[in-house]
Amino acid sequence: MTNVTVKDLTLEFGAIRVLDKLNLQIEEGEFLVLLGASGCGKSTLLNCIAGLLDITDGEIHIGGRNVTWEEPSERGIGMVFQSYALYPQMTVEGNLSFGLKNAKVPKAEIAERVARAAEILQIEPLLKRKPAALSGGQRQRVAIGRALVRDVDVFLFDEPLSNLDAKLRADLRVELKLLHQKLDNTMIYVTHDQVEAMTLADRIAIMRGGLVQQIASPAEVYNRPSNKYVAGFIGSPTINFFEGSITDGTAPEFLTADTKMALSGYEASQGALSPRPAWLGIRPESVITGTDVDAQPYTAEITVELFEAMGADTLVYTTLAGAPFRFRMSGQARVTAGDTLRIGFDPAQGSLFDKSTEERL
Amino acid sequence: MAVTDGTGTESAKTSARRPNRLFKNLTAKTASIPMIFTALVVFIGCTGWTIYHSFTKSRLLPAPDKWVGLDQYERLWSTRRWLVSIENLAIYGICSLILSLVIGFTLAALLDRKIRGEGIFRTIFLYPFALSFIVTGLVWQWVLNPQFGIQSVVQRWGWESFTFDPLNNADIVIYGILIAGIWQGSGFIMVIMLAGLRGIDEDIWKATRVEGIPTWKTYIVVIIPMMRPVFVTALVLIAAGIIKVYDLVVAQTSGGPGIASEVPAKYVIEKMFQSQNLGQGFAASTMMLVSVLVVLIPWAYLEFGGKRRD
Amino acid sequence: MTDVTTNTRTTPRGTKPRRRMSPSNIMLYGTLFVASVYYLLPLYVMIVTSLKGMPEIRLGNVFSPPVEVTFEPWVKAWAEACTGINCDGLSRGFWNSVQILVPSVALSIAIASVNGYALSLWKFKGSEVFFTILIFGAFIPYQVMIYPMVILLREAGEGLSFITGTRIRLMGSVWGLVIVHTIFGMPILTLLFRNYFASVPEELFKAARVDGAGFWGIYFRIMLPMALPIFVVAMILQVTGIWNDFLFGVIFTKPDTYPMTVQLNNIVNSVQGVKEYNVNMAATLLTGLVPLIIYFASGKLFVRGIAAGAVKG
Amino acid sequence: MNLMKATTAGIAFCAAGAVSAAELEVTHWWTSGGEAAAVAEFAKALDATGHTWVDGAIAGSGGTARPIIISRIIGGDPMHATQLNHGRQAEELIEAGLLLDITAVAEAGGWKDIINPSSLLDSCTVDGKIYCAPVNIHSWQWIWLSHKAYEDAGVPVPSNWDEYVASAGALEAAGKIPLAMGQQAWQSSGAFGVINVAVGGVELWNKINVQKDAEAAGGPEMAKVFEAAAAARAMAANSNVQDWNQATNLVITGQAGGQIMGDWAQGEFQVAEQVAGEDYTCLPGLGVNEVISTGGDAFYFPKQDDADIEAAQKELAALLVSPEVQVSFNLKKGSLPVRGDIDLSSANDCMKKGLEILAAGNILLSGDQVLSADTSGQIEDLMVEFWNDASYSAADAQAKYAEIIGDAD
Repeated sequence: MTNVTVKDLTLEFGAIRVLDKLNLQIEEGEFLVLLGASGCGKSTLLNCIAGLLDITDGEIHIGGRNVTWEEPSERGIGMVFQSYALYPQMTVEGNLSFGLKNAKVPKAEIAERVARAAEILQIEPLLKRKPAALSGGQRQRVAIGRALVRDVDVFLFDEPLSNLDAKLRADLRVELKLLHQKLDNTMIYVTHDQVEAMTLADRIAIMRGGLVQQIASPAEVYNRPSNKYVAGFIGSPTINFFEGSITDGTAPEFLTADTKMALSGYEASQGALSPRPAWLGIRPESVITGTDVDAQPYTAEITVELFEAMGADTLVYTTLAGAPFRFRMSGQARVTAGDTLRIGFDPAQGSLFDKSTEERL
Repeated sequence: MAVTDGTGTESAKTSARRPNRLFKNLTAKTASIPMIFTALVVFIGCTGWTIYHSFTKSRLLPAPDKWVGLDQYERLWSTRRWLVSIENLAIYGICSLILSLVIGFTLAALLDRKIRGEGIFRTIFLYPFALSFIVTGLVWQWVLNPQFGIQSVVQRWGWESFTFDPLNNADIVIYGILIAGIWQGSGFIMVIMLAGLRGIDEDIWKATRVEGIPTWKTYIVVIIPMMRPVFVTALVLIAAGIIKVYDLVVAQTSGGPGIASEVPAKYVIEKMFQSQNLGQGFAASTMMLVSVLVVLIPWAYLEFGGKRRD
Repeated sequence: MTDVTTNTRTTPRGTKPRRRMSPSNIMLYGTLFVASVYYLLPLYVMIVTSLKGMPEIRLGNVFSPPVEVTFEPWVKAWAEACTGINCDGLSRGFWNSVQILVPSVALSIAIASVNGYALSLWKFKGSEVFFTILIFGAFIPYQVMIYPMVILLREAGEGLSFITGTRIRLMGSVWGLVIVHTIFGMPILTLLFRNYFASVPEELFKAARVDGAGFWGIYFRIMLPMALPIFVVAMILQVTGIWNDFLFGVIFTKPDTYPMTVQLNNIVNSVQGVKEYNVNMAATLLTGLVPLIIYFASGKLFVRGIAAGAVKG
Repeated sequence: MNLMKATTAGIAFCAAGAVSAAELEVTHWWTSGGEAAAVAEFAKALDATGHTWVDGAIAGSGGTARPIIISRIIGGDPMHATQLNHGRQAEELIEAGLLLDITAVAEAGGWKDIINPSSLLDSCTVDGKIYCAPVNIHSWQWIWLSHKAYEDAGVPVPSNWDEYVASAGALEAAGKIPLAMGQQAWQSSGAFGVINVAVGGVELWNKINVQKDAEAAGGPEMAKVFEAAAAARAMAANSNVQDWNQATNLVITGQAGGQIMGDWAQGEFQVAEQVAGEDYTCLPGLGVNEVISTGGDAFYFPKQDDADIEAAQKELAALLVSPEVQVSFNLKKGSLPVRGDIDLSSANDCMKKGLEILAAGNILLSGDQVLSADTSGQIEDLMVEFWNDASYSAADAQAKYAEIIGDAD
């Protein structure tokens, strides 16, 4: 069942169109991540759903109700912000109960709901403190609690973990995942961090320039990016691109510089591959080294130009077919700059994009 | 940019109708009625009223039906006293602007050097701001009085030829007023600057220290450009004060010697109330307004019109 | 043995360079000291003069300390100096000033803070235009506005009388004066509050809206408690301005309710007769006492309040 | 007898209107010691009638008090009585119907017969109706000379303007300032007016100021006046005080030879316990043309919409001109009474000189009565510049002066 629907949403600030006829459907209980670089409109979209920005055109439905012109508090949403946005002069308890008091919820029920939220988030000892006396992680828990007590169907998160340090971020990420599993609410989560997106999302919506580029499961987004932008945006280290063309022939090949790469077995999105200028994207993770290399459809000898040992794995920088190329090796591999290595991969497992439209082929 | 009125098309094709735009943010608009009233009725309305009457031959009472066209302006610009006033305001304005900013900033910078007794110094510099211009003018009239003020004291110390009588010398009297004006107002500017300096990231100082940039150079090259908004605020406050300078002159010199320290606001007020020539006073105040607008409109455009998008 | 203890200087660490009296520090304190003299001189003159008798003032220079200290001028200024036929000095106007001050400060700050709040967080079409007009208003000399204001208040009073059916006069009542102070304090105060509220994190405002708080709910529950520093600044500015005001006070009130500055004007500004400088100075100091005390007491809060956001453009 | 009748008639008139006690707010700018004492006489007299005098003193005439008075009147919240220099200042208020017509009081009191000079009452009259009650006469045409300064300089105290100018060199040689002058505009303009009358004569003065004859203002006779003023300017070159009483103080202490100032300067000499004829000399009309101008103060009564108050206002009007109040007020104030029918035996020498001239009818209208405030203001602006800028030639100043007179209405 669809829980949140965005229909033809358009938002303009003066002459600038920030969101352009955007459509989005989110299922009940789904965890949707809005991912994109800063300025792509993802936070704006979230603010529109929350009712914090007046839209120019379109409709927003939440829980089957048209809420396009309703006040944020009437939409049945809870929201968590990047800067926590805790009311500095109120205690944690005051922060949690503020919304309920505004909604004229009976006192007993407020106490009950606050207690429950505090229990879920394990912030009971902090209830009498003020936000200034809390650590960043604690603050964000309180902020989540504030959404929690509202007992709503839809949670909106606006980069909630960005202000935390790396360790804490990872911890809270897991907690959020658990929370979602426990509550089974609909969650819409804005982030620019693809790790968060990949780990948390049921579906990821990748946005750019006010448009949704692709909306799909994390695996799909990773493996079958719908266009060159998505391919480049998802994955770390970044995908390698070769510029070239698909050759004519029975077995299509990708020709870049003087190198030919066999494409047999490539799952084209529409029919067969036709000859045209194109990009080929190869993920650094799909490159193989060592003994299994010779089994790969494409092999090459490269010189290590630079390497980054990161413990679990090592990233090697080199040049292949005239283009910069990165690939990942086991962290145990011993390489130094100047070494020669044989590598191999299956170009058919990569992604092909049309040269001009940059759409997936 | 919290809440923006959409400039929407009429295609919200749903049952949930778009609320009337007039009633959007109704509470905010209602709460702003005093401001809207002040802006439109008092400031615009009264200004319009003033400008209209500057084209009339109003004497003691406003006489909207005695239209004389530009006569009042012709007389205004052929009056020596008005020309002297304008010149004085220009000198006073420029000097006061520069000196207030320089003194205010210098003192703030000195206080910001983690010195002992900051609170005491700050209070010393700030307290004149609590006193009215009338008091300021009066006290400085005394201090600068050649018979028993600074001049006589220095002469009594043995420097017989010492002369410092700005209030009695038509050529420099405006600077005598300047001394008092700076005394009264620079402390406030100092506080604003100090607040601005406190808002500068400590890391900036560390960075410049590591790079070996001398302190004074850091202030000029790094800190001052960073404090642009602070300077703008200070500028608005100083400029508003300069245009209005009246009480100070009245208390200190009454415009003398001769007409050497006259200022436009004084001309306006005296024409209106002393000479009972409202039309002339209004014409002069209209000219003051015009000059304010000439300076302010480009600034306001840059400040408020230019950066809609935060 | 003794050598060891005295030779601490030669420890590898060496001595920390002595900083205290470095030339730059001498410069720093020297400049501050000279500046202090400039700022304190007039206060000194006022105090010294107010403690002298008239004969001594005629003879000496303004800087010499009183040979014979007398508090007579202070007594006279406070309780005996005449305003027309009423010879009870400044004391007469003191409570009047307080009665004018309190509602004027309260109302002007209340309205300006709501303006600033609406302008920074609840913008609506045209709100910036109104604000710009308001700022222009800060540059208009007050005196130019007197006649139109008088006419406006007269009409407003008549309008109110018509609506309410009772006779209401804004001219000549404290409320008329309160309105005038509110109007003329509005530009700078609104600027102050607008800048402050603009520096409040926007997300806080959004969170409160999601929590169902409306315009007033957010103002009273969230923003007001946060804005205390700036309220202190606004209060100091308004207390100073309104306390020192003479022109509006005398036009919009009546003799029974004249503020203290009217008495000060009458003592200081008297055109005829012998000028009693010592009484003038004592009266000046007495009149300035309220704002002065506020400055001395809350100078620190003032700086902090301004730092808290008033200066962010 | 006449006197008694007038008083009782005035009071009876008011009593007729079923008087109930009213509080009357009276605005004025008399705040110095002597002035306040004089006002207190008014207050005492009013309080004695059962009404209450609410004092609304505002120091600083003109610029300070006038906007307050006018705003209160046009704001619909007028005081019950207010001081204004009589003359042309109130004309517009009268035309706008904001001031109370007190013709009935004047007729009942027989003001037409007793007010001397009659010009005082004329100034209160618009279209045959009387709107103000004159209370005193002040005259400008005096020079005050310091005996001590002349003793120190070793020359006799002059008896007229020419002798005075001739003595300037001796005074200067003795380190004295020949002429003490405050630097405020009204003083410059006033002193010029005095020189104008003394040097140019009454006829010329009337031609220019009453008939607004610009040709006369630019003519050769007036050129002499300007030459004299330029000479006076040179004599005052070293006088750098601001206030008029500081200038008077220079004369009292013998630092300056003399000062051209109105009869109010007398108060300063009295306070300094100086005796006219012994310590100082006063020369009306600069000892040349013994005339005095008859400006003065008057009270106006803004219209109220309360019959009781109006009755009380009329009662006050009658009271102000009544002989007892005139005597007590003017003795304190140091000014001349507006009634010709009372005797001020306790007046001092200079005051008596004034009374004699008044009785002889050697009088002028005052500037206030003949020139609009606007024109006076322009002349003040011109004069303050002329007196303070030695490079401003007499001819240039005269040309400008003629222009102002030509534009006057």
